[in-house]
Amino acid sequence: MLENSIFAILALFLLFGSLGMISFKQTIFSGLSFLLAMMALAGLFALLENSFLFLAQIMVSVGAVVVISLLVMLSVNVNEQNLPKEPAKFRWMLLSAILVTPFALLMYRSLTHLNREFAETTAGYGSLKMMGATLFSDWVLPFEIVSVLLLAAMVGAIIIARKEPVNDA
Amino acid sequence: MEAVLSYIIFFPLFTTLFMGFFRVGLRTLRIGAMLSSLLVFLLVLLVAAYFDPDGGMQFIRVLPWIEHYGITYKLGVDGISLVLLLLIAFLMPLLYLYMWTEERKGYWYNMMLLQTGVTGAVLSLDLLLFYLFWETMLLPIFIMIGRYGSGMRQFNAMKIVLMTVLGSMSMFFSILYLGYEFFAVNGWWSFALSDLSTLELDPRTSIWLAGGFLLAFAIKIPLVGFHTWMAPAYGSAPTPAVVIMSAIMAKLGIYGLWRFGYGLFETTLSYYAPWVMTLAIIGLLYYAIHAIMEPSLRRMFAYSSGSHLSMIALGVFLTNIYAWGGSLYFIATHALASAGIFLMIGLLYKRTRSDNIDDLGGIASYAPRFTFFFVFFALSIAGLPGTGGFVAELLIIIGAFKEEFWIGVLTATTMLSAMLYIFWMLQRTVFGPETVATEYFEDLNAREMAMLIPIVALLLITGIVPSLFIPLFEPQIAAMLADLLHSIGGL
Amino acid sequence: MTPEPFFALATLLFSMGIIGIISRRNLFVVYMSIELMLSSVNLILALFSRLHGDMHGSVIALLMIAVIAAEAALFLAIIVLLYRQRRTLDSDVFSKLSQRDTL
Amino acid sequence: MLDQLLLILPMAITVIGAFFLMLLSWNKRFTLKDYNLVAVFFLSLSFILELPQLWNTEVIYIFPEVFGKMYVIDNFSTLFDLMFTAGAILTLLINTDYFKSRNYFNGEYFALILFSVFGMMTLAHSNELVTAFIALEIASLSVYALAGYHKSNRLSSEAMLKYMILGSMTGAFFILGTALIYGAVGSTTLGDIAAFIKGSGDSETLLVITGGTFIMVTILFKIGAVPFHSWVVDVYHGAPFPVTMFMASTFKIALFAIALRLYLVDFAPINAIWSELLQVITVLTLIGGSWLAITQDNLKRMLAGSSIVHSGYMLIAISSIGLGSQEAAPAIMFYLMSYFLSSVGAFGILSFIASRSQKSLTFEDFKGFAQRRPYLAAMMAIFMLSLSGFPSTIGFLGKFYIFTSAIESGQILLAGLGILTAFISVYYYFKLIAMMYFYPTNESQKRFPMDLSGVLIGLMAVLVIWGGIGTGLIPFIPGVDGFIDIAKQAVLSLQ
Amino acid sequence: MSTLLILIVLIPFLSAALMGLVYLSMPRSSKLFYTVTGIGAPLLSGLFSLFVGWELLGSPTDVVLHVEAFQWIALGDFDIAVAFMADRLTAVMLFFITFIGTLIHVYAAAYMSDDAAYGKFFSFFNLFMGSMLLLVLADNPIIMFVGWELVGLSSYLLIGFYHKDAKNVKAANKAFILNRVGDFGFIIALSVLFIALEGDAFTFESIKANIGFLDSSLIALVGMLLFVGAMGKSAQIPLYVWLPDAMAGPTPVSALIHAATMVTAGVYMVARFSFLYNEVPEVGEFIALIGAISALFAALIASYQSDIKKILAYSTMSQLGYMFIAVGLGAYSSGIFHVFTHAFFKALLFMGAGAVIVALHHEQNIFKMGGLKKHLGLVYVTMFIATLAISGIPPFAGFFSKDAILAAAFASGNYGIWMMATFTAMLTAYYMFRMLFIVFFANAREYADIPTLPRMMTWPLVVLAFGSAFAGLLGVNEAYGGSNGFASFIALPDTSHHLSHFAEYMLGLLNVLMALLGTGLAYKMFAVSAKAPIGDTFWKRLVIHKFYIDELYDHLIVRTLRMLSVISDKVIDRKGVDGILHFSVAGYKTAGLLFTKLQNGKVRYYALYILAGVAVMSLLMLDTMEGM
Repeated sequence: MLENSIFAILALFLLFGSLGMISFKQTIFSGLSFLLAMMALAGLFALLENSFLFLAQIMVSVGAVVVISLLVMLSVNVNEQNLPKEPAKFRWMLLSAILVTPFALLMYRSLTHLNREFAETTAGYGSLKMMGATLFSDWVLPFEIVSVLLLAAMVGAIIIARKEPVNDA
Repeated sequence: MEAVLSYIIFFPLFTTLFMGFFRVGLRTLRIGAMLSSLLVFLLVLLVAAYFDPDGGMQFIRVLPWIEHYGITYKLGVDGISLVLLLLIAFLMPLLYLYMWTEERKGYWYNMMLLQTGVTGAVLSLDLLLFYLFWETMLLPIFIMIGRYGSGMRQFNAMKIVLMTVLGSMSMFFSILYLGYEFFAVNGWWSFALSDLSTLELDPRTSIWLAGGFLLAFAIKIPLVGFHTWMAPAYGSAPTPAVVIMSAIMAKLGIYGLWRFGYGLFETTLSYYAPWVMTLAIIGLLYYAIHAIMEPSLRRMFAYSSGSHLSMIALGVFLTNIYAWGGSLYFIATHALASAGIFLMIGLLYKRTRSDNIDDLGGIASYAPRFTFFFVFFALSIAGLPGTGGFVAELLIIIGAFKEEFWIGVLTATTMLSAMLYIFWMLQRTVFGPETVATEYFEDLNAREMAMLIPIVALLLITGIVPSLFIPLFEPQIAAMLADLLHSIGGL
Repeated sequence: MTPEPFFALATLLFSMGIIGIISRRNLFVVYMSIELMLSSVNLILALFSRLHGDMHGSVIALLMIAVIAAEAALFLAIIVLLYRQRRTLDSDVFSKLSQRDTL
Repeated sequence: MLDQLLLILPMAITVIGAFFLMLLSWNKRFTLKDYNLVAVFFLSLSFILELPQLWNTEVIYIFPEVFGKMYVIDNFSTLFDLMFTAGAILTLLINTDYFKSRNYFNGEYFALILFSVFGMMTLAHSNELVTAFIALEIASLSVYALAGYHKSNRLSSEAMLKYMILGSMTGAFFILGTALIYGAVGSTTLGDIAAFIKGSGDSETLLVITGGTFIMVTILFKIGAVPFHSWVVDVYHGAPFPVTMFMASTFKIALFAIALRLYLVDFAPINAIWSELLQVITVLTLIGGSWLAITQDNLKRMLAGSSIVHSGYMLIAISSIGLGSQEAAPAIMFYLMSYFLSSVGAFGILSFIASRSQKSLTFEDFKGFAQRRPYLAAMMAIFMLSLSGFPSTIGFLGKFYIFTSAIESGQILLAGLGILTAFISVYYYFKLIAMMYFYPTNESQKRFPMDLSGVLIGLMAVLVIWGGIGTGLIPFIPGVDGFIDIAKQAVLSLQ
Repeated sequence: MSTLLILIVLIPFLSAALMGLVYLSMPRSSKLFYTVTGIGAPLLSGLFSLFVGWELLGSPTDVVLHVEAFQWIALGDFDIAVAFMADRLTAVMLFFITFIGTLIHVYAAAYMSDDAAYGKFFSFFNLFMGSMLLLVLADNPIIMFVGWELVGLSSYLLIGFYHKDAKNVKAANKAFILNRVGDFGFIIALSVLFIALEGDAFTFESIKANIGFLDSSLIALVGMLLFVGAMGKSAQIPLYVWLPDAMAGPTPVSALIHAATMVTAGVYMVARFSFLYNEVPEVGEFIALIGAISALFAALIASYQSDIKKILAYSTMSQLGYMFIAVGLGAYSSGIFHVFTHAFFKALLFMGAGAVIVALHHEQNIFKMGGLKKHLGLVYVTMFIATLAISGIPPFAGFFSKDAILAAAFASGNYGIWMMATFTAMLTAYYMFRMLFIVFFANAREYADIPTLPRMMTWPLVVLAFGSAFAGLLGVNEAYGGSNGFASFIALPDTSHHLSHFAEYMLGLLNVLMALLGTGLAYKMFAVSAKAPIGDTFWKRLVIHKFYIDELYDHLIVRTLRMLSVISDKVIDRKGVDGILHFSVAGYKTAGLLFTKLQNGKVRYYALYILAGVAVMSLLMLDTMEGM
C-alpha cells in the first residue's frame, strides 16, 4: 500500500515534470521540470529496488547531464524575445498526441501482455555488488565499447562546440 | 571456328577499346574502324559460307557466365539471324565510308560500339545476354543523337532512351519471371532460350509475359501508338545512327518477335495476333499518311520506315510460309533500301545543310548521279519491281490473302501507301526548279558512289534473283512454322 | 503493486517525448524530449529487470545512462553552435535545406 | 587465445588508430596529409588483416568466456567489415584534394571517421542487441559530428541538427524494442531470441514482434525508407562532401548488417508478419524516392533521393526474405556491394569536382563535362549506368537478383513496381549523362588527374563493369560469380 | 527458238542499263552511241520477234513457245520462275510493239536530238520497251505483273522527263499513282487466284487448266480485280485522269506509251485471261459497259479540247473504250485487232502532232495553228490518212477493226453499249477532223520560220501511214469478202455471235454514215475558220473543264489525304499519343513536386512524418495482434 502511494506520488511528479518540460515556454522552466522528472524517475528506480540504478540516475542523469544542460541554458542566456514564437504549440501537441496514440496503444498492449507479477527479490538484488557481478560477467563488451562511445561523443562535442575564428566560407 | 561468332561480336568493341586506350589519331582511327568492319564482314561471309540452311541453330557457343543463375554466354546463328548478321556486316563498312570525312572521334567509337551491340543482340541465345546487348546498343545511339545530332537533340535522345527502356524493362520483367518459373519447375536456373522454351506456362501468365516482350518489341519496331519517339529520334540523329536505327535496330524488334516471341510463347502469341495485326495494318496506312505532309526528309522516311516495319510485323503474325518468308526478306531489303535513302539524305544534308523539302528542288538538273541514286532508293522503298522490296511485299501480300481476304486487301494497300508520299516528295526534292540551297549542287564523288553502288547492286540482285537468298533461310522458317502449327494444332 | 501502472507510465513518458519533439521548436526542449524517451526506456528496463529478477535489465539501463550522457554532450554542443550562429533556439529557423531554397 | 586476438585485431587497429589520431591532433606540426595517411594506414592495415578471414567459413565467438556470445566473427561480418574499411579508405583517399581545399578539416576528423568505422564494424559483429545499439550510437554520433563538421557553414550545422534530432529520436525506438525483447526473452543475445521464438507460441512472441517492429523503425530511418526519409536529402546536401560520400556509401550499408542478422537469424520464424508492413513501406519508398530524385537540380540531393530508391530495392528483398525467398539475402548482399561500388565512384567524382569549386553542384555544372574531362565523364557515366541498373554494369546484376528474389517470393507486383522505378531512375541518371555529353563547353580539355583519387575512381569504374560482365574465363580473376559466391557464403555463415 | 524469247526481253533491258551507266559515268559521250544502241535494241528485238512470229505462223494454232530463264522465287508452294511464253496473241503484240517501237525510236532520235539528256531518254525508252516486252512475254501472271509495274515505272520516268517544270513531274506522279491503284487491284486478283489454286504451278497454262475447278463467284471477283488493273493501265473510267496529263512527256513518249503500247496492256491482259473471262460473261459485260462509257466520255471531252496532244490523248482513251467493249463482250480477236490497227494510226497521229509541234517551236494549242497544209505537206498527208483511219472510213485500217467491234456489240444484244459506241464513232470523226481542219486548213497565216523536218522524223510517218491505210486489210471479215485472217491467226477463244451478212452491211453502212456525219459537222464548223471553244453554257463549261473530274479527285482524295496527314501529326501524334505520354510524365513530375513540398526543411515536420510512419506501422501491428 505504501509502495502504491509512493508510486503514485513519484508518477505524478514524473508526469508533471515531463509535461512541464514539453510545455513551458521558458527554457529554464522546462529544464527545471525535466530535472524534477529525472529525480522522480530515480525514485521509481528505488521503488523497483534498484539501488544502484537509483544512484546512477541521480549522479549521472540528474547530477551531470541535466545540471550541465541547465548550465548551458543559463550560459546561452536566452532572453524572452529570442525564444521561438510558438503560437500553434498546443495544436501541434494535439495533433501529435492523436498520431502517437496508436503507437502508445501498441506499446502498452504489448507490455501488458507480459504476464508477470512482482516477485520477491533475491537477496542483494539491485546492489552494487550484484550489478558489478552481472556487468563484468555478461556485459563486458558493451561496457567496453560504451567507453569508446563516450570518447567519440566527447571528441565530437569538443569539435562542434570549439570556438574557432570564422574565416572560411 | 566455334568462336567465330564471338569474334564477330567483339572485334569492333576491342578495336574501340584498344584505340580509345591509346588515343590514336583520326587517321588511324578510321582506318582501324574500316579494317575491323571489313574483317568482321569477311568473318560473316565465312559463317555464311559454312552455314547449312537445314542445320537449324549453328555455330553454337556456350560458356558459363553467371553460373549460379545458370546465365550463360550462348551464341548461335540460324537462318533468321544470318540474314540480320549479313546485313549488319554489309552495312558497317559502307557507313564508315560515309563517315570517312568525319572528324569527331566520338562518332567512330560510337559506331563501333553500336556494331557490337546490335550484332550481339542478333546472336545471343541466352535471354539475359540478349537483354544486355539489347540495352547496350541503346547507349551509342543515345550519345550519337544527343551529342552529334541536330534540332532538339538532347530532348529527343532522352525520349528515345526513355521510351525504349520502358519497353525493355517490361521485357526484363518477363525474362525474370520466366527464369524463375523455370527454376520452380526444374530446380535449376537457366535463362537459355532453348531451356525456357520448354516451359509450359499457364495461359494467363503466359499472356502477361508475352505482353512484356511484345511491349519491348512494339516500341522498338515501332507499332502505332508506341511510335512517338521515332520521328524525333530519326529527325535529330546523325545519318549513320539513323541508318543503323532504321536498317538494323528496328528490325531487331521484328527479329525479337520471331526468336523470343515465337520461341517462348508459340501459342500465346496468337492471343495478341489480332491486336498486333490491327495495329500493324493501321500503322501501314497511318504512317504513310503521316509522311505525306512531313517537311523534313528524315522524319518522312522515319514514318516510311514505320509503315514498312508495320507490314513486316504483320507478316510475322501471319503464320504461313509466304508471309514469314516475305517478312524476313523484307527485313533485309528494307534495311538496304532505307540505308540507301538515309545515306542519300545524309549526303543531301551535307551539301545543302538542310533536309527540309521546302528548301530543296531541281537537284536533277545539276546532279544526275545523285538523282539516280536518290530516285532509285526512293522507288525501292516504294516497292519497285526489280528491287528486293517488291519480292518481299508480294510474298507478304500473298501470305495475308492466305490468312484472310480482308487482311490481304488491307495489306495490299502497301502498294499504295508508299506512293502517297514518295512521289510528291521526289517532285519537290529532286525535280522542279532549283532553289537557293540546291544551286551548284555537287554531284556524288567516287567515295560516295563506292558506298552506294554495293547497296544498289544488292537491292537489284535481291529483286531479280531472290532464289539466291531464299534457300538460306527457308528451311529454318519452314521448320519453325511446322513446329508452331503443330503446337497450335496440338492444343 | 502491479506492473501495469509502470507500463502505462513508461508509455506515457515515451509518447510525451515524441510529442515534445514534434510540437516544440525550442531546441532545448527537443533535446530534453529525446532524453525523456530514452529515460522511459530505462524505466521499462529497470522494471523488466525487477520482473525477471535478474540484473541484466538494470545493467542495460546503466549503459543507457551512459549513452544518454554521450548524446547529451553532442546535443549541447550543437545547440551552442547553432545559437552562436543565429542567436536563436528556434528549430524552424534552421530550414535552409528545404526543397524550396535549393531549387 | 592468440588466434582470437588476431581475429579481433582489425577492429582493435581501427580504434587504436582513432586514439592515435586524437593524440596526434594535439600536435600542430602535422598537416592534414599526414593525418590522412595515418588514418589510411590504420584502415588499410585493418583491411589487409581482415581479408584472409573471408575464406574462413567458421562462425567464431570471440572470448566466449568473457563476451559470451555477444561478439561473433563470421563471413557475413567480415564482408561488411571489408566494405566499411574499404569505404572509409576510399572516402579518405578520393577526397584528398577536397581536404586540401577546405581548411576546416583537422586531425579529429580522421579520428571520428575511424570511430564510426569502429562502430560499424562492431555493429556487424555484434550478436547482441545492446551491443548493437551502442555500436550504432558510436557510428551515428561520429557521423552526426562529421555532418556538422563545417561549422561555419549553416547548412552543415543544420544538417547535423536534423540528423541528430531525428536520429536520436528513432534511436530511442531501437532501445525500446530491445527492452521489449528483453522483457519477453530475458536476454538480448540473438541466439537466445531465436531459441525463444522457436520454443514459444504466438502470444509469447508478441512482445518480441512489437520489439522487432520498433527496431525496424530505426533501421528504416537509417536507410531512408519513406516516410522516415525526409532527413536523407537535407543531410546529404548539408554535410561536407566527404561525409556525404561516407554516409551514402558506407554508413548506409552498415544498417543492413544488423538488419539482415536480425531478420535472417533472429526473427526467421516470424518475419513473415512484417512482410505486409514492409511491402507498404517499400511501395512508398520506391515511389517517394523517385519523386524526390526526379525533382532535384542539385546533384547531391538527386543522389540522396536516388539512394532512397535504392533502399527501396533492398526493402523488396527484405520482405522477400520474410516470404521465404532463398535468393533474397544474397541478393541484398550483392546489391549492397554493387551500390557501394557505384555510389563511392559517383560521389568520388562529385567531390573531386566539388573540391575545385565552392558552390554546390547542379546538373547545369556538368554541361560539357565530357569535353573538359573525358575520362572522368566516362567514369561518371559508368557509375550512373550502374546506379540506373543498365546491363553490363554491376548495378544491373544487383537489380536482377533483387527482382528475381521478389518474383521467387511471389511479390510480382512489387517487382513490377521496382522495375518501373528503375525505369524512372533512368531519367535522372541519364539526365546527368546527357548534361555531360550533349553540351559544348568553352573550357579547354584538362588532363586526367593521374593522382591517387583519379586512379581509385578508375578502379571503381573497372570494378563496376567487371562486376557486370566479368566471367570466370580469365584465369586468376574471379568473375561475377565470385561476387555472388562471396555474398552467398556470407549469408550462409549466418545460419 | 525459245531462247530468242529471253533475248527479246533482255536486249532492251541491257541496252537501257548500258546507256544509263554510260550516261551517268560519262554524261558527255557521243550521241551516236545512244542513237545506235537505242534504236538497235528494239530493232534486234523486233527481228527476233519476227522469227518467233514466223515460227508460230508455221505451227498449229495451239503451239506455245516456252522458255524458263531462271528460278525467281521458290518459297513453299509459291514457285515462280522467270519464264517466257509466246503464243499467237503474243506474236501479234510483239510484232507491233517492236515494229512501231522501232519507228518511234527512230523518230525520237531526231525529235530529241537537241536535248541534253539524250542518253537518259534512250535509256528510259529502252527500259520501257523491255518492260512492255516482259509484260507481253511473261509465262505467269506474277512476271507479267512485274512487267506491268515496270511499264508504269518507265512511263513515270518518261512523262516526267522534262523535270524542270514541276507540272510535268506532277503529271508523271499522277500516272504512276493511278497505275499503282490499278496494280493494287491486279495484285489482289493474283493473290486470290494463287491462294485459290494453291498447290498448282502458277503459270497461264496451269491456271487455264484449273480454272474450271474454281467457284464462279471467285472467278468473278478475280476478273473484276484484274480489270481494275486494266482500268489503271488502259485509262478507263475512273482511273483515266492520268492519260491526258501524261502528254507532258516528250511527244515520242506519248506516241510510244500512250498510243501504241502501254495503254493497250490492259486489253492484252484481258485477252490473255480470256479463258477466265469466258467463265464469267457478266463481268465481261461490265467491262464492256465501262469501255463504252469511257469511249463516249472521252470523245465528248476531246471534242472541246484545244491542246493537240490532249485531243489525241482523249481519243486514245476513247479508242481503248472500244477495245474493252470488244474484249468485254468476248470478241477478243476484234479487240486485239483494234489494238493492232490503232497502234499504227495513233502512233502516226502523235508523231505527226509532234512534227507540227516541233515545227511551231513547241506550240500545242490548235487554235494558234492553222493552214499548215502548205508548210507541212507530208505531215498533212500522213495525218490525214491516220484521221481517216481512226474515223472509220473504209478502207482504212480503223474501219475494219471498229466495225468488227460494233458488230460484236450489236450481235451480243447489248444495244445500249452498241448505241453508245456508234455515237462515239460519230464523235470520233468529228473531233479528229476538227483537229485536222483547225491545224491544217482554217485560219491560214504566215509562219516566220518553219524548219525543215529531218528525214528521221518524216519517213517513220510514211511507214506508219502505209500501215494505217492497209493494216485493216489483214482482218477483213467474211462479209466484206475477207477471210477474217487476223482472228483466225490469233485464235483466241472468242464468244461467237452470229450476224447475217446483211446486218453486217447495214451496220457498216451506219458506221460510215456516222463517220461522214461527224466529218461533215467538223468541216462545216472548222474548215474555214475556227474559234476556241467558249464555256458560255453550263454544259459546255462542264465539257471544257473535263467534267471537273480532276478537281473532284483533288478535293476528294488529295486534299483529304493531306488534311489527314496534318491531323495525324498535329492532333493524333502530338495531342494524342504524345499527349498521353507528356501528361503522364507531367503528372508524375507534379506528384514529385508536391511530394517534395513535404521537404520544407523544418525538423519538427520531419519528426511528424516519422511519427505518422510509426503510427501506420503501429496500426498495422495492432491489426496483426488482433489476429493472434
